Amino acid sequence: MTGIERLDAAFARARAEGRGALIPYFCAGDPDPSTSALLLEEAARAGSDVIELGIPYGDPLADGPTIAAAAQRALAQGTGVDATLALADGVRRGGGPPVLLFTYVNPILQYGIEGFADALVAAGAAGAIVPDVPIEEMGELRTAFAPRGLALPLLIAPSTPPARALALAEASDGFVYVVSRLGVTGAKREPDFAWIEERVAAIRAHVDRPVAIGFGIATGAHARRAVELADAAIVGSALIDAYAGTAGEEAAARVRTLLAELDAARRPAPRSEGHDRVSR
Amino acid sequence: MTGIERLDAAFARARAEGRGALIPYFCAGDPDPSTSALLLEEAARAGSDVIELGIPYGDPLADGPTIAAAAQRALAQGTGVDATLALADGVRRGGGPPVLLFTYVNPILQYGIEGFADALVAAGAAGAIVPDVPIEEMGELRTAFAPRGLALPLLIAPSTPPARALALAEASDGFVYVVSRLGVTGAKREPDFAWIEERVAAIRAHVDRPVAIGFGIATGAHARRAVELADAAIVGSALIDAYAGTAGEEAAARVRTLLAELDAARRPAPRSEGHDRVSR
Amino acid sequence: MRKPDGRGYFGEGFGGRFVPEVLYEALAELERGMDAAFADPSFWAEYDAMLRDFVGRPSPILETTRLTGTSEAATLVLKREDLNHTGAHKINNTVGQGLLARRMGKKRIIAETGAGQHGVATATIGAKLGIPVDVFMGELDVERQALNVYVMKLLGARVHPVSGGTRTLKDATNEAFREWAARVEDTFYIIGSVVGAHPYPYMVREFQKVIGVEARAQVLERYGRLPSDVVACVGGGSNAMGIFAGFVGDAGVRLWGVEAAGHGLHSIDTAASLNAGTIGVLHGSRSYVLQTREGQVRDTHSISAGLDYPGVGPEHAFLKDSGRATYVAVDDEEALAMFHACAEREGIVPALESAHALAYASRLARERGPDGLVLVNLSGRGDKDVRQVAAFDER
Amino acid sequence: MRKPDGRGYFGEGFGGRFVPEVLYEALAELERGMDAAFADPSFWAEYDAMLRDFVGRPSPILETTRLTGTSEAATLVLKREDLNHTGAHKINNTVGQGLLARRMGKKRIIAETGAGQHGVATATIGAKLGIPVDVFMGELDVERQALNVYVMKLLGARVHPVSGGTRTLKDATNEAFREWAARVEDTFYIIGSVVGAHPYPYMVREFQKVIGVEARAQVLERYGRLPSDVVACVGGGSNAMGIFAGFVGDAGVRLWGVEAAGHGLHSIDTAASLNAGTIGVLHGSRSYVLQTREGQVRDTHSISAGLDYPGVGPEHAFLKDSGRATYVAVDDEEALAMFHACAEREGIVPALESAHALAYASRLARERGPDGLVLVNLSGRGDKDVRQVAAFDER
Ligand SMILES: Cc1ncc(COP(=O)(O)O)c(C=O)c1O
Ligand SMILES: Cc1ncc(COP(=O)(O)O)c(C=O)c1O
Repeated sequence: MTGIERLDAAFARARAEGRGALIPYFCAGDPDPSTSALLLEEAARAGSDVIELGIPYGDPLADGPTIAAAAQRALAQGTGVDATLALADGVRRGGGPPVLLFTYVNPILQYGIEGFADALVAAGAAGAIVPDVPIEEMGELRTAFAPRGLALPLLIAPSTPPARALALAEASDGFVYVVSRLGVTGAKREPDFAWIEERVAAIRAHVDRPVAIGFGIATGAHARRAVELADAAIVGSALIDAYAGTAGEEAAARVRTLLAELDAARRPAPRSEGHDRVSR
Repeated sequence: MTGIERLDAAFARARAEGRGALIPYFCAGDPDPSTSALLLEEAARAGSDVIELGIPYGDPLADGPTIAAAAQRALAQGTGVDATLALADGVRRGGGPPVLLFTYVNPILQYGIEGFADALVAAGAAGAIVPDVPIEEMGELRTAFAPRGLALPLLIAPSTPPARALALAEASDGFVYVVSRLGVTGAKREPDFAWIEERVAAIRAHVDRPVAIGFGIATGAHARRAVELADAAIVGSALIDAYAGTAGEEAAARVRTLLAELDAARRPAPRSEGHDRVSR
Repeated sequence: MRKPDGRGYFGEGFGGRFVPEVLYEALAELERGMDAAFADPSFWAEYDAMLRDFVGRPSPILETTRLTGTSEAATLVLKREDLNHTGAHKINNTVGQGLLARRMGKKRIIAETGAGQHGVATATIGAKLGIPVDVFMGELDVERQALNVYVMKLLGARVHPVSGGTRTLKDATNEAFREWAARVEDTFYIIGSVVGAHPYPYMVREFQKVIGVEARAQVLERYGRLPSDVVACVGGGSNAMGIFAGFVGDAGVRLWGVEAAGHGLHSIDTAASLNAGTIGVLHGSRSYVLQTREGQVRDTHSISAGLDYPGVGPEHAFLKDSGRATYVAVDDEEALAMFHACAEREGIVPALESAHALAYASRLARERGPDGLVLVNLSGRGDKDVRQVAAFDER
Repeated sequence: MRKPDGRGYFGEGFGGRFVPEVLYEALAELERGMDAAFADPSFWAEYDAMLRDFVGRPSPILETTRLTGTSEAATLVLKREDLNHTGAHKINNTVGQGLLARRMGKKRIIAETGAGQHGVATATIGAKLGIPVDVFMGELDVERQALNVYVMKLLGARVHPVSGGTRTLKDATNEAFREWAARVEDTFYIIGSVVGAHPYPYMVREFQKVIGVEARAQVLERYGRLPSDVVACVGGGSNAMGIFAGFVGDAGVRLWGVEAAGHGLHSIDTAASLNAGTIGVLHGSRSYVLQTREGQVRDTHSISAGLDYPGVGPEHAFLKDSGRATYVAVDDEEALAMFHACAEREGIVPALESAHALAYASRLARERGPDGLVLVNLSGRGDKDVRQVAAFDER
């Protein structure tokens, strides 16, 4: 199966199970290389549908302080592109869900685009999100990724004009990444669900592709609302905040707790269990 | 006798006695009012031919650090124009030599020129040296001083062009004040005796008037050379430096010692006593 | 000297618009606003009047009399950007962008700053136009440039210390982009050099072009000929692009960009992106970048805060690769020596940035000999550097 | 506006040459040298070229847009002396005297300074002309203005702290006179304002006149009429005489000199010589002086070091007594408030000295109403004052 096919399958399964998809984000190598591997196992075990794995980068324009700091920690401990790919490979070998890399363009350019694409395939990664490459600059990446079946989902922001949003949605493979609000990643600022609702409806009216909501999804409540409106919730900074200052088993336990909350949130509340939710 | 006549008489006496004249300078009220009176008594007792008495002034353009500091001390203790005139009056009452005031023009202007001239007469002062009033600006002072017989000696500097120097010498009453070198008062910089010799000769060739040498006359040797070349030696900063940091009897004693040295220096060495000078 | 292509590229591969999607439309809107303004003579009339009355343009050219220390050297002429209001060329650009921000109806201006010069210039235009300004500045720079921080505050700007990364200009720029992403609709981001995503490199060059246009006319009028060489320091590259722009069409005029070698081009402590960097993407455009083989941006060093930046404007990368301009480097020590020489011999305390250009220009003037005519951009005055140099000299 | 009479008097009794005999001939020589230079077109050509290329003249005029805070006020126009090289009008004068020193073959320049602005401007011209400079500065000012001391040293000048008297400008001036007395032949004393013995007040005015001549032509060209009022701060009075000189023949133009009231005109802590002083002699000429009844010069106070001087140029005394100009005063608090207002609303950090003039001009503009046209001399930039104001604001 190609990367794109694995993503499609993951979304199809969630749909089939009548629930939203959960896509946790981790920064490779944070808080340390071995904990990072533990956290990925945790994520797989919690039933994540896809894992987004960030290649640490020192100048992450699209990220807020939480992920920027995680990247600094990871870099300080020497996690680069290859170590990130090795972690992705580990998830694959462990039978985990498809791993989508999240990386700024500069490390790809230095790696070499073709070589990078080959390395993704070798590590069994599903593709990459490259937040600082707009569709106009996608040409070279697409040329390398498409023949290898690697996904290259695009982001749509609240500032994206409607027509452009549809073009981006059409050009996305795997899924459409709708950014929940203005600004960069970070758990502090609330998603704008009214806007999301409107935007997702517009996309769905034109494009038949799963839609994931990311940036600012920090709680079970957020995730529930996201999967009510769209197909998947992407959670990043909130997970990193959750294990902030810990490592090893302690970090894994904290991530487990939040993932459990998110897992519950993505499942439709069976009408008969309505009272349960209140008493829990 | 008018002030001018008293000065003339003083110089005539010195000439008659076959010696140079000695003119010590004191800053009125320094180091304190009562010591200041003591020092003037000392100067009279030591046979000073004329006493120059400075009215303390805070911005003395023609004075170096020694006299400027003396003026600051005197001002800090409240010595002004009237207190200075009272000291001059004391010298007169004590039968001392003529007192010539040394004052910048601004205190005179504030006192009122006519009133100031009257006050000089009342205190029995012989006149005033006003170092920051060049001959071109002398008009008003002269108008007030001349009818009262008050002297207004002028200074001639090394930078004064020869023709101007003769004009200044002619306009001076009492005596001609030849400044020994460039710069302001102060005992640190040596007089330029070569220049003095030349200048005094030029003056004497045209003007029949006593010539006094001032600025930088600090030692017996200086004073001797000054009275060899001219008629009088004026000594200021060296006296103040001599009593620096002391007061009362101690200050008087120190001044006495320096005045004795200066007194000896102004007397011509009798040819028969030549060997004495060497063995002293 | 033309506009870059539709995607913002100079020549084949330098420039572009590598930004998160959230900023894409803001850049497109900016480009539209800029195009409309540039096509409107009344916009330029306003800009020209502001440069004249507020900035004090034209800035003069001055023939140095004692700087090269020999009468055998070429005539060495300074373009006096140090005389501009706020003391550097930076204000030419902030006036232009400030007027554009007002024209586009923006309610708030943001800017990044390193040494504080661009921050002060931005705060200045904000005050004059009555538009609130927020300035992002690395925490380390906030400490090092306390005086400029206070000046910005005096001018009514808010200064936000940035604690991420190296806590310097690079990180302040990241943070300004992030802030823009959070408030794209009402916020105008005034970038301080010919860097960033399209259309910034082009727009900033157009606002700095006045330097070269004036200088060319002034040199022609005074000397009856063009200069043999034009020299400018290159941090992000705006003062250099500004003066080059006047001469790039004159094939006989050699163009020299002077980077900060720091402790040396081959040391780790350098800021010479064109001389010691490789091609990469930083702050939204592709150009030369000081980076690791893994594509991580390197820490840089220069005695001059304004040159202490790991990137460089994409048009310089183009001029380098096309051979039209030559890029050299001057190290801390030589720049510092020239800082002193210019003060002592010309009565001008230059910015440490400009001292790099002066040092190379002075060498060049000696090489060229009496027939040469070397024009150097004195991009700013050194008042801001006096304390640092004093501390340095005391060591 | 003519030369004073042969003895250096403006009108009946202001000016003159009250100096020790040792300096008399030096002043006469200076007057001869000045007269010869003033009669020589090549001297003025050199002066004009230097003002253009080195100082950056003409300085522009700028219409304020937000300063008075009301649209009902008169048009308020700034003459931008803050844009001059070294940041104030002082350099106009040091360029003139520096060129004269060179023409007269002098080998060394001395100067007094208070805040350091005139010292910096003198060190600057000394460096440019290659003439060594010694600057005298009160010990207290050396401490308070450490930055300017370092700038003077950077420019190659030697700075001599003066420990006498109040250890400020007045005493530095005394000391410069004394130093001149010690080395009259080879030394040129560059006085920093329209004070001192004849011919200084006249000479300095002639070198500052360029401000008024430019401003008059600029206002006429821009507005088609003369200003209703011309306003300038008065320390020694050189920037005021400079701008007044352009308008004194225009009977319809009201001239306003703004002194520093300090803590208030009737307090002991003031520096307003014309408003609170009496006639006396200070530093070689007769004018208004802040002094005791006994004729001792008083300690003065102003938040602005450049206005903190007990005397004032004799020509101002003449203009005051003849009624041609009106002298008012602005206190520390109002000047400080205007310092902030000008930074926040016009994007210009003014010198504290100039803030006094701005404060009064702003009041006047509101009084005059929309038909008025008030021109104010922005004599210098406030970079030098930022630290002091910061410390002040923190209290
Ligand atoms: C005086 C001066 N020159 C040069 C620079 C470098 O910038 P650029 O290369 O954009 O001209 C700076 C930046 O702060 C500066 O202040
Ligand atoms: C900026 C500025 N304005 C005014 C003055 C006052 O001097 P003047 O009255 O001679 O213009 C000074 C003196 O240092 C100054 O620096």
